[in-house]
This record gives sequence, structure tokens and C-alpha cells, in this order.
Amino acid sequence: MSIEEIENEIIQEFEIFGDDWEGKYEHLIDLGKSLPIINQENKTEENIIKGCQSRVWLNSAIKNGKIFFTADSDAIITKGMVALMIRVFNGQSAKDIVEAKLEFINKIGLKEHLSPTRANGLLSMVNRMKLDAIKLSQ
Amino acid sequence: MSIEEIENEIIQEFEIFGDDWEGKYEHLIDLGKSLPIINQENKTEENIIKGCQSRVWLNSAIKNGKIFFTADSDAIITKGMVALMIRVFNGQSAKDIVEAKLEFINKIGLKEHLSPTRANGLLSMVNRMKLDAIKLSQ
Amino acid sequence: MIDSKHIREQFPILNKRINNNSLVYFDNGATTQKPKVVIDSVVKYYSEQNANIHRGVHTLSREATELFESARQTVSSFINSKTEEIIFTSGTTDSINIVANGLDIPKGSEIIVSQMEHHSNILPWQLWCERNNGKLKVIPINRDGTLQIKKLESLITHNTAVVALTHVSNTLGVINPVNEIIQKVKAIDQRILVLIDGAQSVPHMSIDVKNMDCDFFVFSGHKMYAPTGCGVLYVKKGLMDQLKLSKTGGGTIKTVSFERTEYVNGPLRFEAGTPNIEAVVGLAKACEFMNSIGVNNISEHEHSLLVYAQNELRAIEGVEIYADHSNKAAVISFNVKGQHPFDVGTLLDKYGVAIRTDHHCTQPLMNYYGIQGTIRASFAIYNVKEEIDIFIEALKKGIKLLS
Amino acid sequence: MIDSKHIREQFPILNKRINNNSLVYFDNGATTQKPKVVIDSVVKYYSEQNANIHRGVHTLSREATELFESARQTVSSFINSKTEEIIFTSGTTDSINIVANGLDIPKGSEIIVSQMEHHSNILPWQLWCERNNGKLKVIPINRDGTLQIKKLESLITHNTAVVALTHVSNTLGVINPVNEIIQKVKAIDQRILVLIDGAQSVPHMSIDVKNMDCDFFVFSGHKMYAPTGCGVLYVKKGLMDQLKLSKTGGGTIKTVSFERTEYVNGPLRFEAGTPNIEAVVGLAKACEFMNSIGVNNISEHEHSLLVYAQNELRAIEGVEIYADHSNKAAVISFNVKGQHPFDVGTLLDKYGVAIRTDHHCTQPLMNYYGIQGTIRASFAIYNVKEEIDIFIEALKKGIKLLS
Ligand SMILES: Cc1ncc(COP(=O)(O)O)c(C=O)c1O
Ligand SMILES: Cc1ncc(COP(=O)(O)O)c(C=O)c1O
Repeated sequence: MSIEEIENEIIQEFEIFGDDWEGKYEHLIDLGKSLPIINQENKTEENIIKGCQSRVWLNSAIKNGKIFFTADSDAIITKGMVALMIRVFNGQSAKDIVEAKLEFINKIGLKEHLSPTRANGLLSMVNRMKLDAIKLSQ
Repeated sequence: MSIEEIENEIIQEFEIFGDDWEGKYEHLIDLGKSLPIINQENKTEENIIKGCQSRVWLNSAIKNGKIFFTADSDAIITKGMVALMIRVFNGQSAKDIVEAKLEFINKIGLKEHLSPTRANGLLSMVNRMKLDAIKLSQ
Repeated sequence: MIDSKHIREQFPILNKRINNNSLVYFDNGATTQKPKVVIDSVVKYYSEQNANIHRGVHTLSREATELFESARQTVSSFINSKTEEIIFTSGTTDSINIVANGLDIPKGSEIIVSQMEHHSNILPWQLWCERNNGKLKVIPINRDGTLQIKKLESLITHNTAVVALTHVSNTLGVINPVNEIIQKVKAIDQRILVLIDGAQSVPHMSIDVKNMDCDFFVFSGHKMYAPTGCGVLYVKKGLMDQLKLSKTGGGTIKTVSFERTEYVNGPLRFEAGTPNIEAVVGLAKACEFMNSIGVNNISEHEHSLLVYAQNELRAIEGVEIYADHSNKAAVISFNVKGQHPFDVGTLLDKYGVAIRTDHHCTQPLMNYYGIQGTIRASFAIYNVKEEIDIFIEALKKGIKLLS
Repeated sequence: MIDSKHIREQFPILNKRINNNSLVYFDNGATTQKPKVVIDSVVKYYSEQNANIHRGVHTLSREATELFESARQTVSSFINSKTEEIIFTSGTTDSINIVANGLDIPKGSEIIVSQMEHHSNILPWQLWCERNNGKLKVIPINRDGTLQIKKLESLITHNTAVVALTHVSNTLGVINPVNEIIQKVKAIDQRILVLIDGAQSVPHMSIDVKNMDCDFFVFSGHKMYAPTGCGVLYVKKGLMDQLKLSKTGGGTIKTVSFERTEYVNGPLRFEAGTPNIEAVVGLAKACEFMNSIGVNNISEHEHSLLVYAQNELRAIEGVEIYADHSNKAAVISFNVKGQHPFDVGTLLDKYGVAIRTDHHCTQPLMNYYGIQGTIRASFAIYNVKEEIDIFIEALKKGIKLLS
């Protein structure tokens, strides 16, 4: 599936909650819990992305020209967001990753988590994902 | 005459101007011009009282237990105010000078010139006059 | 008894809705909201009174100067100091830096701070030590958040130049017995200078710097109902003229030439440049606002909120309150077992409850407890019991969502 | 053409009456009045948006942070810089001190300023020289108020570290050709750092720091229609991380321990403590206000006032205008033969005209002209010709009273 197709899938998945933000967050938290955990050996200092509050570990790899990420975070809501991002990006080409606008975050009503002033460092993570993708594909 | 009597004299003198502030200031400026000038030799660094803007020179003397001042200023309105103060204080006892409240300044509508935040240093001058009076009478 | 309804009506922001809920603002340790009298004083200042101060001959300038200088009087009596002991700064952080940069103490001196200090009362001293071969020493604390005062005495040597201590911990709420500590320090060595960081005490309790006998006392306007961008540095009489300047410029001088400058004495020497006139005027209004309620009434009201909230929190499984049973101002830090503070804070926000969840600029304190951060609720005079109920309800729901 | 009536309606203070006369406010060089959009932004901030910034998870804090950071963008494009080149300070004076305290230049360096600098652009350098065995050198001026640029070149040696120069003289109004000067300085020695004091240029003319190619550019909010207590320090990309800290504390760090602190990079490293959020938000609004009129339209309007006022003044016997025929912003300094500026200012105030009469924090410039002070009228966008007529009339009456 293309990035856009996965984004649409996620949008539909969240649409059923309507205005029920609690349902939405419950789902996000579940996604966080189910995120395939990064290998302990990849939880290195270099792989850490510091927000002011929650931390994210990100490992990136390339296989047959496609990029794959594993990640973890110490905060579960952040982890849910990370899970969404990985779902969208995994197995895509560097070019598509770099060009992705990730508008689904806005559409599913979680926009504030990607705000530049957010204390969880998610935006830095997205930028890091894009950077890694470029590096790996060169 | 006592300080209070002179104050009353001045109040009457200014009363005729009513709301005519221009008349009042003209009179004040005339008083400034007629202020008997301090001797050049008394225009020393020690005798200077610095406001932020205009400067006052003040010399104090005692004769038969009465205090006498001579003064000058580089600004004529300040000088007018100084002339009023000297008129009130000259020939009085140190005790009376120290206790004087100088409410006539308020009553003749020139209060702002004695405000602590005024840039002309008049309040410092009054304090200096009182201090000098005490020192000279001891 | 205070009239909460009347007080709340004076804070326009309390009508705000967050994610379809009423705002419950429990982030007062970070900054308080502003009452209408303060906001109105700002509007009035700019609509009728604004001018630069101290040198103008014109009416506006003279009146603005009088406003500014009478604010100095108001603020000084608020903490029982003399008017000429009050320097206006841009905040607590600024005040501490002015002292740390200005002290005329020998290279190699020792500075004592505590384990619970805010970064703003650590970093300026750390920088001084780095640049002057000094030594930063730390008063340890107990797990209940109290200072190990006995240890302080053993930290003091003949090289000790400064003890810099917070009055109230911004993270734990613990009230340090500063009067007693200052007495002890001065009894050991009269020359040791004591700075008290009052950023978190002035908003909550009545302050008497004279009785306290500290050398420096610092606090921020924005944490006590005043506008942002102004603070206070109290300097005990006689010490001010010995402080070296770290900031200089317009308004501080008698005469300037390229060869030599003669500075004025007193507070103005430290207030280089156009001050934050508006905020200083607002700060005086904020003092009057607090006085109109009565600072002791504020303490009492906030204390009752503290007691109530702590009781409610203790009843929730997995909640650990730091410094739970110590003598505290209206600040509660806690964690929920197994949950990241950030997650809890994010969900509380969704329910309209604004609390802080991080290290609260006290990383060394976090390291002591071996944690990343805490969830902190801090109260102000406009908070009410009902808001604590909302908060507790939201917290329970949040924990359930997260589990 | 600007719509003066419409503009004046936006400044509530212009309705003020002084001694039964309409206020004619010509003390804009000291501080400008504030338009309703700016005052309203302050009210809105405290009524709907106020929170501490940068660390909060809650909505208010996040939104306040966004407001603050978007103000940084607005201000940076206002002077054509990059966002990350803008440090918020408490004013011009603060900005200059941060640079003077922070430069990593060798002891014994030479600093060049000009004869017409404001004390705030002299004293920090003088202090640096006193403490570091440095040498303060002075670019002389001509009687017409222009810089002796040729002389500047001969002042530069291989020890010259800094040239600190005002863009517009606050006393004379003279506009210095800073672009040309910077080019010359850099051509002689690329490493010399140039600080431009824009306190009096930003309010009056369009600024492009990139084109100017200065290393530091500083200005104050309160002189350009914004609230008191905030200013800007522009630092050219690449230079910021080399500046030493003179103020440190909360908000500037990645990690803190008593042993070691890791600071963040960029502007936040210099913004220790809670910033003046309200004033920064107001400053952005002030930039928008100026943009909405058009900065070039502002220059043009003010220039026409300058020309008109100078013509009127020249017609009065005994009036001497300083730097009369030079290229100027809307500032006029003059004296009346035989009269003390203070006397003239006092009487003008009685007629409702607010002007400044002193050394304007430029005593070395006063010494150059051999005078105690001047009478200074400085204009802003809300001033109109009719006010100049009132001023001239009042001046004539005042002189008559004094003679
Ligand atoms: C040219 C110049 N530089 C610096 C300053 C100082 O600005 P502030 O008082 O806002 O720090 C002024 C203000 O009078 C000025 O006109
Ligand atoms: C105890 C304490 N000290 C210092 C500060 C710093 O205050 P400001 O940010 O107003 O400079 C704070 C504010 O968080 C504080 O709580």
C-alpha cells in the first residue's frame, strides 16, 4: 500500500470514534502497546530523540530499497503516535517518506501532537525518520 | 515676619492671577530675575545641587542665630522657585526652617516643581537648606 | 472566609473552555492568571499614563515616574523592606544573576545551594564557580523533601561566601525554615551572604525580609498575579553599593564621559535602560490585590485546598505524593505507578485540567528521587474545591484509559 | 498618503488633556504611545491565552508557546533576518550588555564607538574596557552631526575587535550610513564585529539586517509602539553559539546536574527565566501595525513633519537646530538662545506639548557641542502638522514669557 492509502485506512479507523476523544485516545494507547518494540541493543544514545518530556528511540534500516523503522518511547501516548508513523512509513521508499505530508494526523484530530512546540519531540522524530531515510538510500 | 506670614503674603500675591497660569509663571520668572545673585566665589562644586537638568548653587550663612541663604540657578523658572524659598526662609531660625512644610507651593499651584520626581532638584535644595540650617545652628 | 465566587469573577481567563470543558488551571507554580484590576491597570497605563520615566519635564513623564516610584514603595512594604532596598528586574532569574555576577567575593569561594533548587538558583552559581574556580556545595534533603539542616552546618567552611536557598520548593511545595537557617548560618559566620529565592513563597504567604534577615531576596511578578517581565531584587541596606554592575546604560549615571563615568547610588544603578514600567505598575496593583484579600487568608484558603487534594489523591491506587507529609505551600507533586507523567498530563488537559508534568526545572531533585518528572498541581487564590473534584475525577478516568 | 485621522483614533492616549490643552506628544524618541491593537493584544493575552511557555503539556501553555514563537517569526521577518537569529531581551540596553558581556575577544582589545552614542551603547563597552584592559576609541563627528567616516578607518588597528554604532542618533536624528560603514570596516578586517544600535531606526524606517550585513542589531519594543520591557538582539547566523552567557537559569538547558550542565543551542540559551511573553506578543502586533500602514509610508509621513517643523523653527529668532541640514529621521534637537532647555520644556508642557529637554543620555555629544542639553521634538506616525503648529505657537509664547 502507498503512504496515502495507509493514511486513508487510519483515517477511516479513527472516523468511527467521531467526537469521542476518549475512544480515540484509547485506540491510540492500544496502538502504542502493540508497537513492536525496538531491540534493546538499538536503544542507544544516538538513537534517542529527546523531547522536553518523553523520549523516543528510533532505529532505521533499509531492505531492498525500502525503509523500515523500529521504535520505542517511555510515554504511551507518544508511543501510539510513533506506531502510527511507523505504520505509514514502513516499507516505503525514501522518496515517498521524505515527501509525505502526514496530513492524516490533522484529520484524525491529533494535530497538536505534531506541533513544533509540543513537549514530546514527535516532530523531531518525523524529521529524523526522513533524514534517516535519505541517508540510508544514498 | 514668621515663615507662615510670608507664605500667606506669597499666596495672596499669586491669588490675583486666578487660573491665569501664564501670569503666574511670568511673576515667577520675574522673581527669578530679581533673585540677588550668589557671589561668584560661592559658586563652588560643594555648593552645587544637581537636578537631572537644572543646577542650583546654594550658600548658607548664620548671623545672630538667624539663617541666610544666597543662591543661583541656570534655569530661570527654577530660580524663581528658589527666590520664593529664600524669601520664606531668610532670617528665620534653624528650628522654624526645619519644621516648615512649605504648603504655599501647593496653594499657589506650583506643587509639581517640588515633586520628588521633578528633574530640577528643588526638593534636594529644600532638604539641603534644612540640613545647612541645622549644621550652622549647632 | 474568602468569597471565592467574587474572586473568580475577577479572573476573565477562568471562563475559558478547553476541549469543551471548563478550564481548571492548576499550573500556578509556572505562572498565575491575572485579575481584572491588574489587566485594567495595564490598559489604563497605556491609555492615559504612558511615558518614559525619570528624566522628563512633561506631565506624562512626571506622572509615570511617580507611578513607578510609588510602585517601589508598595512592593517594598509588601515584603517589609525599605523603598531604597528594592531593585526592579525582569524576573527572579534576572535577580539571581545580578547577584551572582555582582558579588565581590574572592576567587575559589564556596557557594552552597540545596538539592531542591530551581535551575535558576543553580546555574548562575555554577557559572560563577566555573569562571572563578569556585566550589558548588549542596545541602542534601531527606526523602520527605525536608532539608538536612545539620548537614548544612558541616558544609560551611571559612571559604563559604554564599548560601542560596529557595524559600518554597517549586516542585515539592516544601517550605524551608529560612529564618532558622539564616540565624544558624550567620551564627557560624556573619560574613556569609544569604540569598533567598522567594519566587514560590511571595505568592502564597506573608513575607517579612527584615525579620528573615536575609541579604538578598528575589521573586517574580508573573507568579503573583502581576504581568510578565518584571521581578524584584531586595538587597539589604548597605550591601547594594558594593554590588558590581553586570548591566549598564542609560538612567544609571550622574555624568558620563568616554574617560570616566560617575554612577548614581541606590536601585537606579541597577536599572539600566527603560524599565518595564507597565509591569511594575501592574505588580503594585497585584500587591494591592493580594492585600485586599489578605495574604494570610490566601495562605489559609490555599492550604485547605492542599489538604483536600492530598486526601483525595492518597485514596487513588498507585498515586505517590512527594514530600506528602511535610510543611508545604499549595503545591503537590505526585506520580502514578506505571504511568509516564506526560501521558497523565496529556489526558488531564483533554478534560480541561491544566497541570505541569516535567522536571519543573529541578533536574537535580528529580535525580535524587530517581525519576524523570512528576505531575504537579499548584493552587492559587481563585481555585476551589470543586475544581479539585474535577481534577480527581479526570485523573481517575485518565488512569483507566492508560491502563 | 496616510489617513491621519484614522491612525490617531487608534491611540487612546491622544485624547488626554494636559493643563486644559490637548496633549501634543512629541517625546516619541523616549517611548512611543501604543495603538489599540497592541493594548488589545495584551488584554486578550491575559484574558484568554496566558500561560508559561516551552514546557507545558496543557493547551494554554502550548498555545502561548505558539504565540511566542510565531512572534519571533514576525519580528525576524520585520528586519529580514532568520527566525533563529532573534533573541528576545528586555530592551536595547539589555541586548547591548549581553553582547558586551558575551564576546569572546582578547583582553586589551579596542572597541570603537562614536561621539553621538547613547549611554547604553557606551557604558557596557566602557565597563568591558575597564575590566579587560581594553581601549575605547571614538569616531569624531562634524558640527553638522555627521560622522567623520574617514577618521574611523584610521582608528582601526589589528587590536580592533568591535565597532558599536548607532543607526540613528536619538538626539540629533542623524541617520548614519551604516551599510557603507560596515562594508568599509569589513574590508579592512573581516573579523571586526559590528553592532548596530537600531533603537531609533526601527521605529522610523525599513530595516534589512541581511543587506546591512551587521553582526549584531539591537532595538527596543517600547520605542516602536509595543509594550515596555522587551527588546531584540539579532545575532548573525553562526555567531550566536560563540557568545558567552552572562545570564543563565530555567529554560536554557538540556540537562542539569551539579557537576555539569548541557545548554541548548540557539536563542533559548539566552532567554533564561520566564520571558516577557505579553510584551513579545505585543511586539509582534506592533510590527503588524507598522506593516499595515507600510513602513515606507511611515518614513515619508514623518519626514514631511520633520521638514515642516524645521522650517517653522528656523523662522523663530534665536533658535539653533543641531544637525539642521543633515539626513535625518524625524527627530529635531534645538536650543533657544539665552534660554535653558528646562525652562522652555516646562512652559511647553503647560501648553500641553510633551517634549524632552536634557542630555538625552548622550552626554559626550552634549560635551562636543559644549551644551548642557537640548530641546528635542521627535515624531511618530500619529503626529500631524496641526500639532506642529500648536508646538510652534507654544514655543513662541514660552520664549516671550521667558524674555
Ligand atoms: C539610540 C538609543 N540606544 C539605546 C537606547 C536605550 O533603549 P532602552 O532604554 O529601551 O534600553 C535608546 C533609548 O533611549 C536609544 O535612543
Ligand atoms: C523557586 C523558583 N525559582 C526561580 C524561578 C524562576 O523564575 P522566573 O522564570 O520568573 O525568572 C522559579 C519559576 O519557575 C521558581 O519556581
